[in-house]
Amino acid sequence: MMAVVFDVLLCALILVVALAAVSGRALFPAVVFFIVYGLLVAIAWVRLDAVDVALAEAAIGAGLTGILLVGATARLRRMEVPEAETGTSAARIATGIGCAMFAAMIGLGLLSLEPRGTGLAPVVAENLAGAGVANPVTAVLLNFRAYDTLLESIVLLVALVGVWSLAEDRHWGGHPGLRQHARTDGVLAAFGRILPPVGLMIGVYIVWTGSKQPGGAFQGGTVLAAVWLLVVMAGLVEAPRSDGRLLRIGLVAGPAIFLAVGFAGALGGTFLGLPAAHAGNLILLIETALALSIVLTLGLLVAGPPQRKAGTEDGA
Amino acid sequence: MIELLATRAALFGLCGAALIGIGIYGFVAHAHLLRRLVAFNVIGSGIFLLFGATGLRRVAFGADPVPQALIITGIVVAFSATALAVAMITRLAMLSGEARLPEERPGGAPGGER
Amino acid sequence: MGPLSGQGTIWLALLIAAPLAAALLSVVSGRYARPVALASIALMLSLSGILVTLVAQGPLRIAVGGWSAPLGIALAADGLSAGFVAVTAVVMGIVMLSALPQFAPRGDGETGESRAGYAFWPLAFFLWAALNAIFLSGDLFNLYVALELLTLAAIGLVAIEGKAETIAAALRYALFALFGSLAYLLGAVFLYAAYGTLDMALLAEIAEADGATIAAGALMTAGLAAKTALFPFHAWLPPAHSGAPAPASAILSGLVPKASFYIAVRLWFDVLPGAAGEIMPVVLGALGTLAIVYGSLLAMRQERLKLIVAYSTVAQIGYLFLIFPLAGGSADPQPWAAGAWTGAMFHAFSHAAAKASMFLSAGLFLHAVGHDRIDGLKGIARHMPMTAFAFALASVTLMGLPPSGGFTAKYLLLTASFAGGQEIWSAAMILGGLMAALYLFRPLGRAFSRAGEGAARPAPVSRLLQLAPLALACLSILIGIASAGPYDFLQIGRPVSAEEGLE
Amino acid sequence: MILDAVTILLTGAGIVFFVAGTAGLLRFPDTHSRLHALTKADNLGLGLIVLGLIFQANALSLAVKLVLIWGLAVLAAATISQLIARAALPDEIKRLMRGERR
Repeated sequence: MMAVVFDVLLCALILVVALAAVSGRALFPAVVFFIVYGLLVAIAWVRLDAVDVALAEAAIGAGLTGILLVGATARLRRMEVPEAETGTSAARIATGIGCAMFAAMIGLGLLSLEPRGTGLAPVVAENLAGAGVANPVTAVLLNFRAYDTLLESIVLLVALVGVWSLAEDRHWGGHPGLRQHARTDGVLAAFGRILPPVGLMIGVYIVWTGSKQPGGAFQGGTVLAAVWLLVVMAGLVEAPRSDGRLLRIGLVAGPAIFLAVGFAGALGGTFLGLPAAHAGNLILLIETALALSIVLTLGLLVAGPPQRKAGTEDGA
Repeated sequence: MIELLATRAALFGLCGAALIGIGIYGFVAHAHLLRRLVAFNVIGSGIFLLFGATGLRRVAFGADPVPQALIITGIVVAFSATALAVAMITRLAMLSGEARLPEERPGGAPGGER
Repeated sequence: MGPLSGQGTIWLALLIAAPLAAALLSVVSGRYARPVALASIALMLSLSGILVTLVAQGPLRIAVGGWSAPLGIALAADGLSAGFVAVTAVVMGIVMLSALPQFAPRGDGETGESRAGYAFWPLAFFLWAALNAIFLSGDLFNLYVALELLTLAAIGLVAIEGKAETIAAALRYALFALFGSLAYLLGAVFLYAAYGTLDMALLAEIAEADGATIAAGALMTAGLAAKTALFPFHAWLPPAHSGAPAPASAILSGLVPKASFYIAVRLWFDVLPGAAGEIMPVVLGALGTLAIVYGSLLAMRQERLKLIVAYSTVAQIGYLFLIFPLAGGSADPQPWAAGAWTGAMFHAFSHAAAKASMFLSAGLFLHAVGHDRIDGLKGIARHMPMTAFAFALASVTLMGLPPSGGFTAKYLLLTASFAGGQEIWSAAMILGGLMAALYLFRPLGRAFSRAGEGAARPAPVSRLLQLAPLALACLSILIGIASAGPYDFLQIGRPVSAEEGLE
Repeated sequence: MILDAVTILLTGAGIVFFVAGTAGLLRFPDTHSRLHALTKADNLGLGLIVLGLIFQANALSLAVKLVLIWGLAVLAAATISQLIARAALPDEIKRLMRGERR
């Protein structure tokens, strides 16, 4: 009973915060509400026994997306971009009614749905022994449906090429335009010195533990990327030039090794086939390389397009 | 236990459906592109929540990890799209001083053909 | 569906892995764009040829990772997949070759890169990989990931000029496309909730024509229609396709909308053949008709060549959706359905080649004259006869005149509409052909007219570059002349829903 | 049983501090006084909750993780509140000067 009450309250809170994020007048509060919303949804995932998803939602859905949106809001504010809204209140009410009806239809459809078959839980359980990892979610991500995950790691890279190509021609190959606020003796710098050893340990732990319990390359990679971004913001290290050869190799290392392992399997008769005897080690290899590429890609996606050439202070 | 999980699945599934509606409202009601992006992410997480809840509906056969894995993939894909969109919005604002599409500006020409 | 065999594993794997590898290489360095592009284009053309010969002996199906569906993801290739893979290879190959000088790695930095010259290559190769991944996929969620890959790469190409208008066009495209992805995903979620699998072949066996299934299919179709720019979701297309550099436009207009259309066809003809009902096909056909009329009307009113060509895409996409009322619409297989189905595919293929050719021609005209207003094209045929001829050939296909691929397509669709007693759709097609003649005559008439007094002399354009649109235009004609082979090839592995052909 | 009681007592006290901190966030007039309420009350509240939960931990590693979470949260809160306070300073001064003029 207590559990149901908690769930009802959680759902109500999620809906209220989502409404606040979507319908408020000003941009900045909307973004803040969105971050809170993401964290609440992460709790909902824990309630649904999906701790892996909860980690991903908190780290990527709320955390990194939140940083992106806050950063963009700050930049737009500095450029004094108008926030005024168009549209009459009558139009808004009509839209609201339409959306409510659509949501009601989806909800009714969900409730009336008769699930057929057993779902994939029994099949996953049956084949888990040959998957090389004990965590079923990781087994799906890196073995049963590894092809999806390969394409997913490529999607991140495509987004980064797209972001980079938004640079000005003269800044091509330069550093992304993260502003370094902090004085070297300030609190942020101090935090940036204390955090890396701990953050590194936590991030690596989350990647490594993904084979047995909730965690994995994407979740751990996000933690490491966040640590990296913080250290950059603290002014302790500089965000790398986008034309650095080592950086570029690091960016493609994960997908490339993933692809190589998959193609080696194809030579043996099965595309992306991992022999059961070596599956555990191969997955560890793929996850490690993937985590490295994910850290770099996520960090650079948040950092944005190159905005200044090497040795200059500020571009735009 | 299974009954409790079924109730919970229905509850969070409905919550997901409502979030989809809220997100679509935000997507339609705002012209500011960052607001639309926030709404896009709300719709996305509503769909994921719905997906995760339906994963519990066959819980008698065990917890289904496949929706969870697909949702993690979906979260990463949505983030990629958001990152690209944020970069485009900032660049558009830098070039035109607006974070709206030309046809959404008060008095702007529709269709975007000039 | 097809036989479950590991045969062809390596070739199916390579068709996806090779463009990905090329893209990863071009992410690492922009300096080797030329050798990487030349080698990969040659490789991809041979791989597509191998796929066609393999599929000619029967459809292929492999289980990725050795995990058969429903646990794993299947890759499948039948006549339709192989046809799209092959057309993609030819169009991408020619367009990327013609893009080499424009996106050469020149730049003055120590890495020898320039911004657009760097970004074009990985985006194009990622897009190629995404197209092949879509045409070969047998899993609805895998299609979602591949579709997002395609969309993000396409958005990047739309924005590559870096001007305010093109970034606005890319953002408008992103809004439509991302919303479309979400609708598609929601539909797929419902199908998984109902049936516990995302594998298309398995779903085809167990799916029923109940309300939830039809609603899921409708959601997915709406999302795909937004991505295909079907009227009334077309507003993003003209500014996006006309604002990009010519090679990017050629890919975006010729190939990208076909991928989401392809998924819609797979969905209704392969996965849910019995669920379409009476209304949905008519709605899609009506929207297609409106697209033909509206797109053609707007194409007539444009003053810039690239906009005419882009609005023409809006119209031509309309024909594709006539497949639903003409070849579907009834649970029982109709004798004329195979003709209509194949006709729509012929249209997709010949439009891919013709539209890519037109955008490349438009790019060359723009280079020669300095702008693309059609008034500036007066007498251009004298300076660039090859390109003007290519543009005329491609126009023949779009108008649907014999002996082009467009003619074969319309012939098949028209015959089906008469045979099935659905003459109303034939009116739309005939009207569309007339309107295409009208809007294409405006630039053509100017190009082949005599130059006015005091017209500026156009800048010279290399012969080699002029070959690219000509080759593509010839391809679009060739599809019509040699239509018997492709017709039979497309029938390989066809679903039962339209097994009996006209022949 | 006794452990459960200790947990309930400590987490209950923690929640009281959180509620107080949130009330301060909502009721206090300006950024600095809000921060004052938040940082003090919430750090203490979180500490009490973590302490309460440690009594439920059945492995040392779990207890260590809980303490680590508390440490990181306190550290982050301290840093962030410093930054917020500094960022809010110009506005605050402006407001005070306006107030004096009136």
